Amino acid sequence: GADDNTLNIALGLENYNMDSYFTTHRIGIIMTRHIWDSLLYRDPVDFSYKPALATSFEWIDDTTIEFKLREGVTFHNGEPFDADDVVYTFNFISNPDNEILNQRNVQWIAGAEKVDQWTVRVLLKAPFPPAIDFIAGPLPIYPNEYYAKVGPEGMNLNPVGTGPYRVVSVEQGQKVVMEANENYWAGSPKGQPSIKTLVWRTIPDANTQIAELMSGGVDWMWKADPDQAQMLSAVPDIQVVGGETMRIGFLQFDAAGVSGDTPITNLLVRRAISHAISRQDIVKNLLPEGSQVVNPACYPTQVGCTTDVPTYDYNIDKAKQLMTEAGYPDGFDLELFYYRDTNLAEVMANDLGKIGINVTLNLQKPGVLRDMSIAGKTALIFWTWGSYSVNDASGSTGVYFGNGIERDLARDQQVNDWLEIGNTTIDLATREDAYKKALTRISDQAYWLSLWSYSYNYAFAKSLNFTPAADEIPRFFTASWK
Amino acid sequence: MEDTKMTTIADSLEGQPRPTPRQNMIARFKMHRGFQFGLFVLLVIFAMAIFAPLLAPYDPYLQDLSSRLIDPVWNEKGTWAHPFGTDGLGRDYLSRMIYGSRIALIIGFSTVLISGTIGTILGVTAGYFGGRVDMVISFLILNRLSLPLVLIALAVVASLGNSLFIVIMALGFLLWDRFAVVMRSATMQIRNMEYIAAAQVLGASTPRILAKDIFPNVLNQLVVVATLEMAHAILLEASMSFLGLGVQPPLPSWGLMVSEASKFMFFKAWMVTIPGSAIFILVFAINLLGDGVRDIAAPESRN
Amino acid sequence: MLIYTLKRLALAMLVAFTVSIIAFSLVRLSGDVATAIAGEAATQADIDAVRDKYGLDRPLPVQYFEWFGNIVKGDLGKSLYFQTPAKDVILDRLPTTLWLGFFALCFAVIVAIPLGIIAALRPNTWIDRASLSVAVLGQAMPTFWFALLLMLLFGVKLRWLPISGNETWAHFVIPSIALGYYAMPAIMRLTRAGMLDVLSSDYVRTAKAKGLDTRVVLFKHALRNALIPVVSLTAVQLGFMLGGSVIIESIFTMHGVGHLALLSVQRADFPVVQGIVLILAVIYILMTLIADLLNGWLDPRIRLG
Amino acid sequence: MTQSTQPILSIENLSISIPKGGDRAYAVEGVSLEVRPQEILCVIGESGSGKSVTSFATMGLLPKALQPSAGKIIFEGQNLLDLPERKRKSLCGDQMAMIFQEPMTALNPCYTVGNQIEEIFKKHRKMSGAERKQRVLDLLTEVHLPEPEHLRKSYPHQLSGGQRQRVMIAMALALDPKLLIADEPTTALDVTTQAQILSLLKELKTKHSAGILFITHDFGVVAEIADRVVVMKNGHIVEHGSADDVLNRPRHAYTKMLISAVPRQTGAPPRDLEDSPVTLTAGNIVKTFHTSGGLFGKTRTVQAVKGASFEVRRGETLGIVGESGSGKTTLVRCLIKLLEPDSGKIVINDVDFAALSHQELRAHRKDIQIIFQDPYSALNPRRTIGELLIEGPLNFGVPRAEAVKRAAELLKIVQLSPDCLERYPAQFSGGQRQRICIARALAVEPKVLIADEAVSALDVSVQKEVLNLLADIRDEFGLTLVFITHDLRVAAQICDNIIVMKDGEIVERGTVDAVFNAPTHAYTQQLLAAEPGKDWKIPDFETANGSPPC
Ligand SMILES: Nc1ncnc2c1ncn2[C@@H]1O[C@H](COP(=O)(O)OP(=O)(O)OP(=O)(O)O)[C@@H](O)[C@H]1O
Ligand SMILES: Nc1ncnc2c1ncn2[C@@H]1O[C@H](COP(=O)(O)OP(=O)(O)OP(=O)(O)O)[C@@H](O)[C@H]1O
Ligand SMILES: [Mg+2]
Ligand SMILES: [Mg+2]
Repeated sequence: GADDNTLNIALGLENYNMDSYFTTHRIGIIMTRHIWDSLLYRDPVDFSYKPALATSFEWIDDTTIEFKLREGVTFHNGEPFDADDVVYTFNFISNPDNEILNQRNVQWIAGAEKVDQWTVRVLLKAPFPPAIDFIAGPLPIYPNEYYAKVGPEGMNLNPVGTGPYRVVSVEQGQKVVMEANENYWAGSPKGQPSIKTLVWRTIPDANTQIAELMSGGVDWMWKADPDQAQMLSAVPDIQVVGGETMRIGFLQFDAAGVSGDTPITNLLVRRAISHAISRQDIVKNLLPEGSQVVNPACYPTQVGCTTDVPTYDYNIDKAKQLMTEAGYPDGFDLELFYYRDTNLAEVMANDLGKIGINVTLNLQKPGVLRDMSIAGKTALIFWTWGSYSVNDASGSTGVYFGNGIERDLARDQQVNDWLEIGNTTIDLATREDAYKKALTRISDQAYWLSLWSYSYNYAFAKSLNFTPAADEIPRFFTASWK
Repeated sequence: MEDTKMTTIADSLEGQPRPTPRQNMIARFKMHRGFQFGLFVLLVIFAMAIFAPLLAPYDPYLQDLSSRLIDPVWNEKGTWAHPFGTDGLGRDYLSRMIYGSRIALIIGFSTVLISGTIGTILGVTAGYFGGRVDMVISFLILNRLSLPLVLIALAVVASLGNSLFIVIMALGFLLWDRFAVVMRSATMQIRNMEYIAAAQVLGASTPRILAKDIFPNVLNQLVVVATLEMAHAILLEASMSFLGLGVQPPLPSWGLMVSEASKFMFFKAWMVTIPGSAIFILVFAINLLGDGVRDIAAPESRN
Repeated sequence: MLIYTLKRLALAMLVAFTVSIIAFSLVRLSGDVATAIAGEAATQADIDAVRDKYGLDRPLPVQYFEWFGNIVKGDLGKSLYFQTPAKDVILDRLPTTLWLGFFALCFAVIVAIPLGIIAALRPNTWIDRASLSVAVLGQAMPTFWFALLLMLLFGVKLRWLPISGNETWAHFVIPSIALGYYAMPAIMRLTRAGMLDVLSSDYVRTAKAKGLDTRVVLFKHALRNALIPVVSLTAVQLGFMLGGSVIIESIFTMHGVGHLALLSVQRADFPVVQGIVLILAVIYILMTLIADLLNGWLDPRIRLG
Repeated sequence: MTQSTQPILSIENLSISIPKGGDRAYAVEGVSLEVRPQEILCVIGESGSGKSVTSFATMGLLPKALQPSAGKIIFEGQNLLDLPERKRKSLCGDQMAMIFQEPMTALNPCYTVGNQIEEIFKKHRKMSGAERKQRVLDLLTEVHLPEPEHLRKSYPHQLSGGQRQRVMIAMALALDPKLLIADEPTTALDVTTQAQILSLLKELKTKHSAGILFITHDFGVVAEIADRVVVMKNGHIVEHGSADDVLNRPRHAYTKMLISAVPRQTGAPPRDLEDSPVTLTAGNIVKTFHTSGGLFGKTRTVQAVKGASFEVRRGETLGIVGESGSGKTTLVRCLIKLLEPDSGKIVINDVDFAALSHQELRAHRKDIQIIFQDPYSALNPRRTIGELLIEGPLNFGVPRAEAVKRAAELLKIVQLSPDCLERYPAQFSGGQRQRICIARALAVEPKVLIADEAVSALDVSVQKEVLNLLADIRDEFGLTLVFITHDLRVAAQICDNIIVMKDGEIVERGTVDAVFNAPTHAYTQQLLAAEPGKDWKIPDFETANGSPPC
């Protein structure tokens, strides 16, 4: 609370590994931003890139970026920051032998070179347009001497960074306590932390989170269910704000027939389904304020994303007619796989029931579900995707489409070719054009039906100043007590 | 003078036929309020399950997003159109409750059918044959008892996927321990009765003895355990569904309804209260019934 | 007695062995463990790497024997999720669960035994019926529902007690009551039945015929004998409670093994799940052993038999 | 004893009602009796006659359901029924004491014998610990218990039944009570032990000047120790008077009936069986038990039968007598192959049962049948009498209709009406059940019938009927009967030849006359000497009886 200048944060998941490169959970991503800094910092409001540990950068060629580093920064343990740290970090994470968990974040990096003590070059394997976004995001800089000494295990137990908060204690899976970094470097785009202590508590049960919030045990929670949020906002000491995120929900169709010759391979059926889902109703009734219907296979703010694609309005009659044309006037049985948002899945199942598709719901763990989709056991999956908060269309389409991408269930060469161009060209206009073509075809062929964007509800004590960010990363270093 | 008095007493004593076991049972039944109440409630729930399509005002799966979260009729904002209100997807709560009785009863009965069969076979075998057979089965029972029930059930459901069928199978294959324990000791008791020896001497085969002499005499205790385990199974399913590893939505399982509604716990308590109380009432009735059966049919097995 | 204890310990080991097989095969049913470890965003290459790293591509019996061999050495393997030894992860949380179980048991026993005694002393009176009702209610109340009600009342409405976590003893109050209340009815019923039994026994009649005070008859002659079966039951109940802590710990976010178990099940962290099953099983067996020893102390027929 | 002595206890017109639903309105009604110092008053009567209830009322031990509704119990001038609870309690254990029937369960298993005796001193007297200990040792010595010092620290389960009963007596005598109530204190004991306890009580009567109220259902015991006798039936006193008067010159028909039912040492005249063929030969049967207490308990070895051999001829009745644990039951269970003997031969009509395979055995089972001791556990409560009676014949391939017909006939033979077929065992009394057991055994037309303590659980009057029935059936069907009992009188009444067993061995065998009149083995002599009331010559009366069928 404000009286002891301590912010108690309730989290639904625990951060199983404090080492930023060995965790994939969002909680890990969030904590990373508090403990470490990156070379650049992406503004949460206008998505512009601001200097952070690097004061400036420059594309030397399509595969080389040069960074000028900031002087006078020290890590929490007193180790000074310079080019060695950056080079060490980039070389460590780009080395496949080190088996960092999220290879996607780093597989484009060839390595890094030290030019002088305050200049570094990052080398790319191939042209990779979103490189800057990655560098400004999930690639924190580690202290080279410390990390070389303790390794990932030591970093997990006792993380050390340059960030606005310093880790005081880690009770694995239960609680992490951080304290404001008194010596945080001046001029950071993150600003100086105002709240002295952050206590991150793992409370998996949403009800308990709410109970704690109402009884003052915690000051901040997020992802409150829209209904809960609405009711929480009526509680005197609590305020609820919504914040849109890059996460979108979508239906992935097995158009290529990886799972066999199902009705889903029929374009008319896919279109019928697309017309049958009452997206607008669902968004209005079941999703938090700020969520909206999305049409393209990407989040609209992402570079390269366009909303100018064919759309499917909610139209039962048309859907039924398409079903008849497709040769299924009486519908068929279908399994809808999903891994979260049971209620939304239930409504979609219900919607499809209206055009004769008899849906059975099948809840799976995400990893298992992904495997099943690769193995050809799923015809229709309800996914959600947050693009790792990468503000680039490749962060979204690149995962589900593309040559050699095993999760690509469309297997459309044309789409893949266009995406290839978009993903590897630096020139923005060329990229945008290629993405537009690809996204248009994806929508037209109904390989994927984007459903809605997710907005999160943040519920916290009225005495707290807190502004949510669109990239799904709450920044407590900017929060303060009123 | 004294003589005549004696003989009349003697005559009345011997002349009056003793009541049959069934008459005794009926007499005890008439005295037993708890049993009658339990039976009544259970019959009502049974009727609800059987006549659900007639009783339920709506299709329990029918969603209507425009009429979500309507309060029940006893609240200010409630309407008679939805006496128990509606849930988060606008489904009629009363109809879901009514259909939910089916799920609860199916879970209760099928689980007990499986676990009862396993447990009874194991228990009776151990109790009747004794010796090494008993040792092996006792060891099995000990193993089963030392496995944390809820955890194992959750693990199974988590790995095989949640569906009514899997939940029933998981519970059925886990809840046999009490059957085995009780049947084992009951059979051991009966085993030492002289009428078993008599049947052996009269040339009855072992299966015949098991069927005619052992089984009817452990049946009462079997029924008692079965009722209590049925309650146990219903509670467990509710707990598992509450933890998200029970039956699959949109099945109107009461436990799942509590789970789905628990997010409204602090604001719309009725959404949790209604299915919660339904579980409670059903389990309560079954327990009363079980206690009643014990008192009425097998008063000797009080503990 | 010593030999008996040793034999029981041997039995415990045997059970631990079979239970470990069961636990192992059950958990390995969980589909592909490697997929679960690699996480939502992993690629096939990541999964293969994981599979290779943990030796998950070898035949199950080989994996089992390796695992079991390690257990004998006191090594439960490495948590796939935390990347630290599963033993540490579990032992770290075990005290919470044991305390919870202990408090819950205390609650159950402290309420159940006096209630059972009173009920037995006044059979078929309102006291008896009232305590029986308390018992039947306890048995019929879904644990999670009762826990939520307690949380609502004492945590949110009255704000007397903390709602989640396990930092101080106050955190244990509501969970212990919620957990103990489920175990209480059985103990109460058995105490009552045992007491009724003993009160009508010949030796209590003898004690009365000696003109002893009611107090002596009750507490010296009756209670001790009535408690013998209760002790065994209580041990069994503690076992159940450790299992039941999955629900309670999850609701109250207590960082004990029950909660850990649920999470580990959900994220297929199989060394941890296996380890917990194993540890709970061993605790259960040890509890029955302790109960037997306690019974031996209470009942000379067992001790000197 | 002299009539003039002031009675210690006088019960006047006592009635105790039974709550609704009992088998009669009063447990006892209008009971009056007196106990005087240095006198043993025996109360005798059949099961359920109200003996225990009377004594419990005196000690204030009645269950809550039973309440005295009229009458007085005057002890030392005060009516016990009016005394406040506390006062009454201070009398119990001090001025009056009681011994119970079941020595096995009457002592608390959790405390040492010494502890349980000391309790009395703690409650009623102020004594130092050393004093109490000394008194306990004295008492244990007085009741002739060996090694009192060691025994004091023993737990009840470590003592034998007789020893426990002595401890009970020691407890009762602790404070030199004026009144000692003994409720069937010897019923559960062997004859030899019984004789010792009875003589102990007689000894104490004179030494402690206490009055003793002794409850029993055994006329032999009455003859052995009673000064005066009260006869009860169905809650009423039907006769009372001096022992001599009641035993030898009873006035009431019921008393006469009871006395005439007492089995006689001199049974039927010896029959000539020399030319009958041998039906059953037992050759050197050995049976050893190895018990293991559960999964890992201690193992114990008991040699129950150590090589028993005998022959029985067609139409003969062989009695096997011996004390508890001597191996009688084990022996006959081996005979009928309910137990597998370790070694030995069992030949019935030239078939060696011991050598038969399981399958062959079943076909031959009908040749040998058994009647058990406890008529309550010998009948499956869930099956009707009819089903029970046709079970055997059906198993041996008799058609159902025929079996049913035969069942009805059998009921007639055992003097029950045929409409009993539809009823369940619970609806019958003990004697009737034993008849049903006999009918069941006869249903398969066996050659040998074994009766294992078949009449021990029955009241004398019923016992006599069943014995007569067995003898009749034996003669009518030409059966061979093996009759097991621990009661020498019963054995004498029905048997032709007798075997005496001790610790699994046959120590003596011969005709009834030979065994009873000229026993050769010391143990047999001891058994005979221990027989209570052996000096009482039982008078003969004309009585009409026979319980109404069904
Ligand atoms: N607790 C009780 N409740 C109801 N009736 C009882 C109770 N105890 C005894 N009776 C009845 O009182 C009557 C006398 O019983 P009592 O025990 O005195 O018989 P008894 O002569 O001692 O028989 P036994 O030789 O079998 O000990 C019986 O009819 C019995 O059914
Ligand atoms: N199933 C058994 N297991 C172990 N020991 C047994 C078993 N049955 C009998 N015994 C032992 O064998 C011995 C003989 O017992 P048995 O029952 O044959 O004696 P009995 O003469 O019939 O005695 P009673 O008159 O008490 O019926 C006893 O010491 C008894 O403890
Ligand atoms: Mg009696
Ligand atoms: Mg015997």
